[in-house]
Amino acid sequence: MAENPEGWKPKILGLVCNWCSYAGADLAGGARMQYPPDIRIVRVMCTGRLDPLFIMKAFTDGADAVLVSGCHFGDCHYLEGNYKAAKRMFLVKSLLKNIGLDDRRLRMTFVSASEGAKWAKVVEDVVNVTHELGPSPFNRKYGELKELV
Amino acid sequence: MATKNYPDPILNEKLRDRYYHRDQSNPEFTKEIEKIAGTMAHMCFQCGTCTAGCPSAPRSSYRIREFMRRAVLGLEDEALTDPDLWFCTTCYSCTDRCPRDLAPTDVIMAMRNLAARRDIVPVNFLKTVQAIYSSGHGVPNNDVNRAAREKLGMTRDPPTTSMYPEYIKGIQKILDHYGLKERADRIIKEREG
Amino acid sequence: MAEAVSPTTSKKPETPRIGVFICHCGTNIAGSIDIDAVKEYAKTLPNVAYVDDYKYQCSMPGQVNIREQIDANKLTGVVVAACTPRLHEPTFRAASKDGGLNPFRFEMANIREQNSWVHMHDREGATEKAKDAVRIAVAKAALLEDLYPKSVPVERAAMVVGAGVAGMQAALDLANAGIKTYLIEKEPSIGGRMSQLDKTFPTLDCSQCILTPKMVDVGRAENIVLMVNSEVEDVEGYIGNFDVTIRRKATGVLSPEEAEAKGIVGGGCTGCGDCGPVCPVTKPNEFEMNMAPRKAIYIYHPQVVPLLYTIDWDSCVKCGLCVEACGEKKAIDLEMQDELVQVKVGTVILATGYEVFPIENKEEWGYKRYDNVITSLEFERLICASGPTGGHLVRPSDGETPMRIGFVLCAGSRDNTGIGKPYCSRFCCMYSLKHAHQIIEKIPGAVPYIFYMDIRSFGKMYEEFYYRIQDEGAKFIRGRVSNIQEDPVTKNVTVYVEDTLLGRPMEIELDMVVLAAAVQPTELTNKTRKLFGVSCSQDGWLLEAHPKLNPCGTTTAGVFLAGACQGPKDIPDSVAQAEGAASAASIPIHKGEVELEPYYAMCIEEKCAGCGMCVNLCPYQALSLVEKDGRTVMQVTEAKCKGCGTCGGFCPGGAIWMNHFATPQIVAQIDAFLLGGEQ
Amino acid sequence: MTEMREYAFFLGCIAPNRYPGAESASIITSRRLGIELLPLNGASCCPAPGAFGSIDLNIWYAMAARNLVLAEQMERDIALICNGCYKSIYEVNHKLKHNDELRDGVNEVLKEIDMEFKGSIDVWHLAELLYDENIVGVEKIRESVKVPLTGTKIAVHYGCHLMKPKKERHMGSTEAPRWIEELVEALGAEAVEYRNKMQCCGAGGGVRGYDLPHSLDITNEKLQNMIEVGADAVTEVCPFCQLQFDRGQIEIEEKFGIKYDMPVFHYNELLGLAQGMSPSELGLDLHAISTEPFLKKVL
Repeated sequence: MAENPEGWKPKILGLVCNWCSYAGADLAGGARMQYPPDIRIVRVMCTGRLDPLFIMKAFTDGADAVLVSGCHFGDCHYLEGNYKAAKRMFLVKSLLKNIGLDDRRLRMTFVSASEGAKWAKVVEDVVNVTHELGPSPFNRKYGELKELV
Repeated sequence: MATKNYPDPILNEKLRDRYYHRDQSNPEFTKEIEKIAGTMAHMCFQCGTCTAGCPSAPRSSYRIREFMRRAVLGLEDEALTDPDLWFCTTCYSCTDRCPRDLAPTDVIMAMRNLAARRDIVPVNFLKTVQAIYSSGHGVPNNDVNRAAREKLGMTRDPPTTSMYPEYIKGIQKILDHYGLKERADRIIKEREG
Repeated sequence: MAEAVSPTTSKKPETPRIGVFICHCGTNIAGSIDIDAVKEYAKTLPNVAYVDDYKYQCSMPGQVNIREQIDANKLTGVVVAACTPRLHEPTFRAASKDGGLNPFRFEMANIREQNSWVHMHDREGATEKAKDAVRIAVAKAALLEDLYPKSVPVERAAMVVGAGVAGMQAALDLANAGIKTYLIEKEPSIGGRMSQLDKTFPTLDCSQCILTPKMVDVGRAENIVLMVNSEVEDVEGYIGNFDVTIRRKATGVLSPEEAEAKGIVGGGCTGCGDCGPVCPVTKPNEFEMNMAPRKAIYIYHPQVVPLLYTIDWDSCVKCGLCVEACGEKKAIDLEMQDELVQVKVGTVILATGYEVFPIENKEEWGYKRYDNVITSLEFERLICASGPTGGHLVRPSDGETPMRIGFVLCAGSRDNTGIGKPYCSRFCCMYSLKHAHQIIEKIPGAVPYIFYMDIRSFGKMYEEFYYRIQDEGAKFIRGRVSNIQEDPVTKNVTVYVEDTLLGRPMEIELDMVVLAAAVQPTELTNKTRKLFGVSCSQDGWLLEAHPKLNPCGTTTAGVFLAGACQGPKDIPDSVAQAEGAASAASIPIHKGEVELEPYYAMCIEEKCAGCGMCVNLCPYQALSLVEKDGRTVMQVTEAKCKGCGTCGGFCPGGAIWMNHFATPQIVAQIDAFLLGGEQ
Repeated sequence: MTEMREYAFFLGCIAPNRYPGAESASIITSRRLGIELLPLNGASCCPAPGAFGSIDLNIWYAMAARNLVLAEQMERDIALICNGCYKSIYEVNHKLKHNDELRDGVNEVLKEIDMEFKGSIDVWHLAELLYDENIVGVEKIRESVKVPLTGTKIAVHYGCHLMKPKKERHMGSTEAPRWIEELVEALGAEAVEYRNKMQCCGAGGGVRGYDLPHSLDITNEKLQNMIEVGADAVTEVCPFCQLQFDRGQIEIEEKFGIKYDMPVFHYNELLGLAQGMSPSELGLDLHAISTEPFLKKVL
């Protein structure tokens, strides 16, 4: 991580569903499982709600990474929203590649309401990967393409 | 631990303080064991499954559960100086059955490694080292066997370091890298003069 | 990004005035977050008209303050930065409402579960995160709109899935509360596991004696529609209006009612039992743990409810002898087919129970390899007066009476190997104590050996029971059994264990060993829970809405849990939870209507191109295309929409407005996070 | 004869230097079953997992790695006939393949002798190759039998390091396995079940050297359990267990005054007998315990 710019802290957006991952994150809290604070959560009822444009918007706004987290397949509170979200995330990943962004900056995971430990682990992973990748080129302050945006 | 300095050494020993005192625990010992053994030794909950299936327990004072307890509490000296440490036949029955999914056998091996660093190690182990250093084999060939092999239509020496002694150099280099041969010689000399 | 304007707001939205209330939660939040810093920061945010903090925002003074400030500062929106909305959103919505604000003008910033509790050693990081969380919440609050929950009528009927003691109790309570209750059971009789037990701890009253009256009550109850040999096939709808499809498996036997309906007067099965004896096929009886025979047309035992015979199609040879034997009653129909029944209910209770896990997978104990190693449930049948041996405990190998019997506790429980179960099965300690008592009582001179790690006798009068059994002469050996060896000749079993208190390995030859095997959710549990959208924990047990404050509820409104399906439970706990679940399930039904969160989708018609992509995306068939003044546009059937937003997430024209999670609101949150704060 | 599969034959110490019959029997019987065991020139002690592992696991890794590299240079998988060797060679190969830190450490040392562990080969116990239908399989063994061992009762001793620890092996049940019994029954003999079948022979972990009576007492218990069910002979797949049972009986007689005369065979010696090799070809006369009473039953 030495090569990362002084003072940069990853800006990571977490888009999570209300029923599984948000509850899982709460459980991690109840159990006092410590993980890095670099993520900010926006809650939706279901990952199926997520418009690919939300993620693209986040990246053009300079997000260094985006974590999308829903229920396990077969466990979706709305039957199949997470399948649809997963499909869309593949689309977004290819979009990211096309505009020259490392698609590891977008991660979709499945964390159930009982997987507090997994949530902590996932966030830690995402933060580590983001540190590996460094600031997004579109990062408002540290990205090499910041003038562009 | 509080030491009693009574003039009579026999009484001193008889009345030795049996309390456990916190300073007898060395947390580093537990960590060291877990590093070498690659198992979460501190998670032992003392169910006794290990001892119950242990082939050495019913014929000696060796209790692997107690060694696990010593690992949990970091009772380094107690564990490493106990001669029972060398009664494990490494049959891995305890490891297969441990409900906490630990590997007591590997904890014992780790403790033996740590004991060996203090030169606590039975002579027979070191003699194997010497044998391998000189011949490449822990159980070397001998003339009786050479004759027997010949009778079976085999080469007098197997195609190992016995037939190709030039390979022994490499083995000695590896052992010398760790200075094991000198240590073995030294310790055996100390014990047997 | 398409800037949608809500179809509901005709007038231009007023300039927002947001009040921010930051909670210390004692030191839970204040301990790792600099409240003053967050407070000062909040004051600098656009649209923020008032900022305050308080030790316990959820307390009465805290709520009163919110109420007063709304009025005093003409607030248009309220943000509370505190715990998770899953805990206190309802509280603060109510407070906002009391302040004269629409409750949906409230937004919560989670700075406890997802901040102070998970960043306890990073005060700076946590404080920064809290500032961002408040900023994001304020951004959303500024765009929130008045919403009005739709209240829908609740069907005056309930369903209970599983008719063990928990399901039966729940059904009886609901029925007695005047609610029509469908009781669904996959087996041919109700009663569940409890009906297999001989005695119950710690009172030692006979399980059958206290259960059968209940079973009869269930059979008789006016308000209970009992469906045995039945499984839930499909579920649609939501709280108040669940449409459930039940598969009634063909039993080959008509009840008197069914016979009547078919015009067979005075016919149908009376349970006379004439059919059984003539049946040429013999099979093991599952109820007796396969230790007694039954015919292809059978009942489990004489006390079954309902008293109707059942045909096991896998073994029936359709010889027709039973049909002859039945004669004029014409109760047997060898051509009977499964039927699907549709029922509508307002609320549902799942009580799908437990089963014993395949203990033979713990090979060291030799179950299924050694004749005289049995499970506790097998022991219950062998010691039970109505069991295959008439209550005379015998060893399977030779029918001899065992005198030295070992009980292996934690057999597959508290096991992290991946073969057993990591959890404590909770009732094994107690029933094993009971088993010890039973052999001492029944077999003069018999000695029970109990091999345990810990005796967990936590319930009322349980520890006293432990005391009693020890006094009666049971031998307690504190050690987990490593392995069991069978004597090839005598078939005696030798247990290898360490008495960890003595520090001594033991080799104990016994006549018989009983494994207190770990329990797991029943086979159908996973299928059923998915139909109702209920989550489970990693070990498969159904997940309660809150482990402490909502142990009977689930995350699916209107679906509740009772008994062991939620985790291993003994009879008292199962019955207690069943009554809790019944009371919870009856509330919406007695209220007669429930409010649904108004998170449904709406079509912004001027933007809708009528492409219809969304129509197929909707898992609830809530969307359709309609003609409106010459244009094809999408239309939402609000009652069907559950507000998942899958349509809104896809609509290429941004023509779908998701109430409370509208595109502009979510985008505002994203922007607030990434563009709002200091870069 | 199907195409021959070639393996580097890792001998270890005890087979070649105490039971040469087991070595030659393995080569000859395998050849008849489509397995060519090639000499692994310059191989050494595995080294003894008990002795070396106890002193310093790192030295154990390095020494075993040297043997592995010899086979890598031959571009052949290793086959071996000793459970102790199996633990060293199989386990170290597995560990080094999956633990980069460990591998780098070992390669540091191997550099001094111009060697590098690449992780390009696998390690097999000959017994598992014989049991695997895709390699040999019970049927093929049955077909190769000329002198069925009919009428004999044989107690199988699996030994420990072949199958345990279960999680690091791939051979199924370690409590009640039957596969070596199947191999024995393929020779026409009856494989008898006996109490505590999976118990250790007592020799491992350096205990035989550390406290001979202690280790013999374990062996003695096993022998009694075998006698109890009327076994005519013991078979194993580990020359160290073989030594413990065979020479052990002499030592048991000296130390405990108990005489058994229970013949002890490495499985490949039995296989050789069944395939028609003569006792002298198999060097059975080198066993400490006479195999005559058993041979009388079958020849």
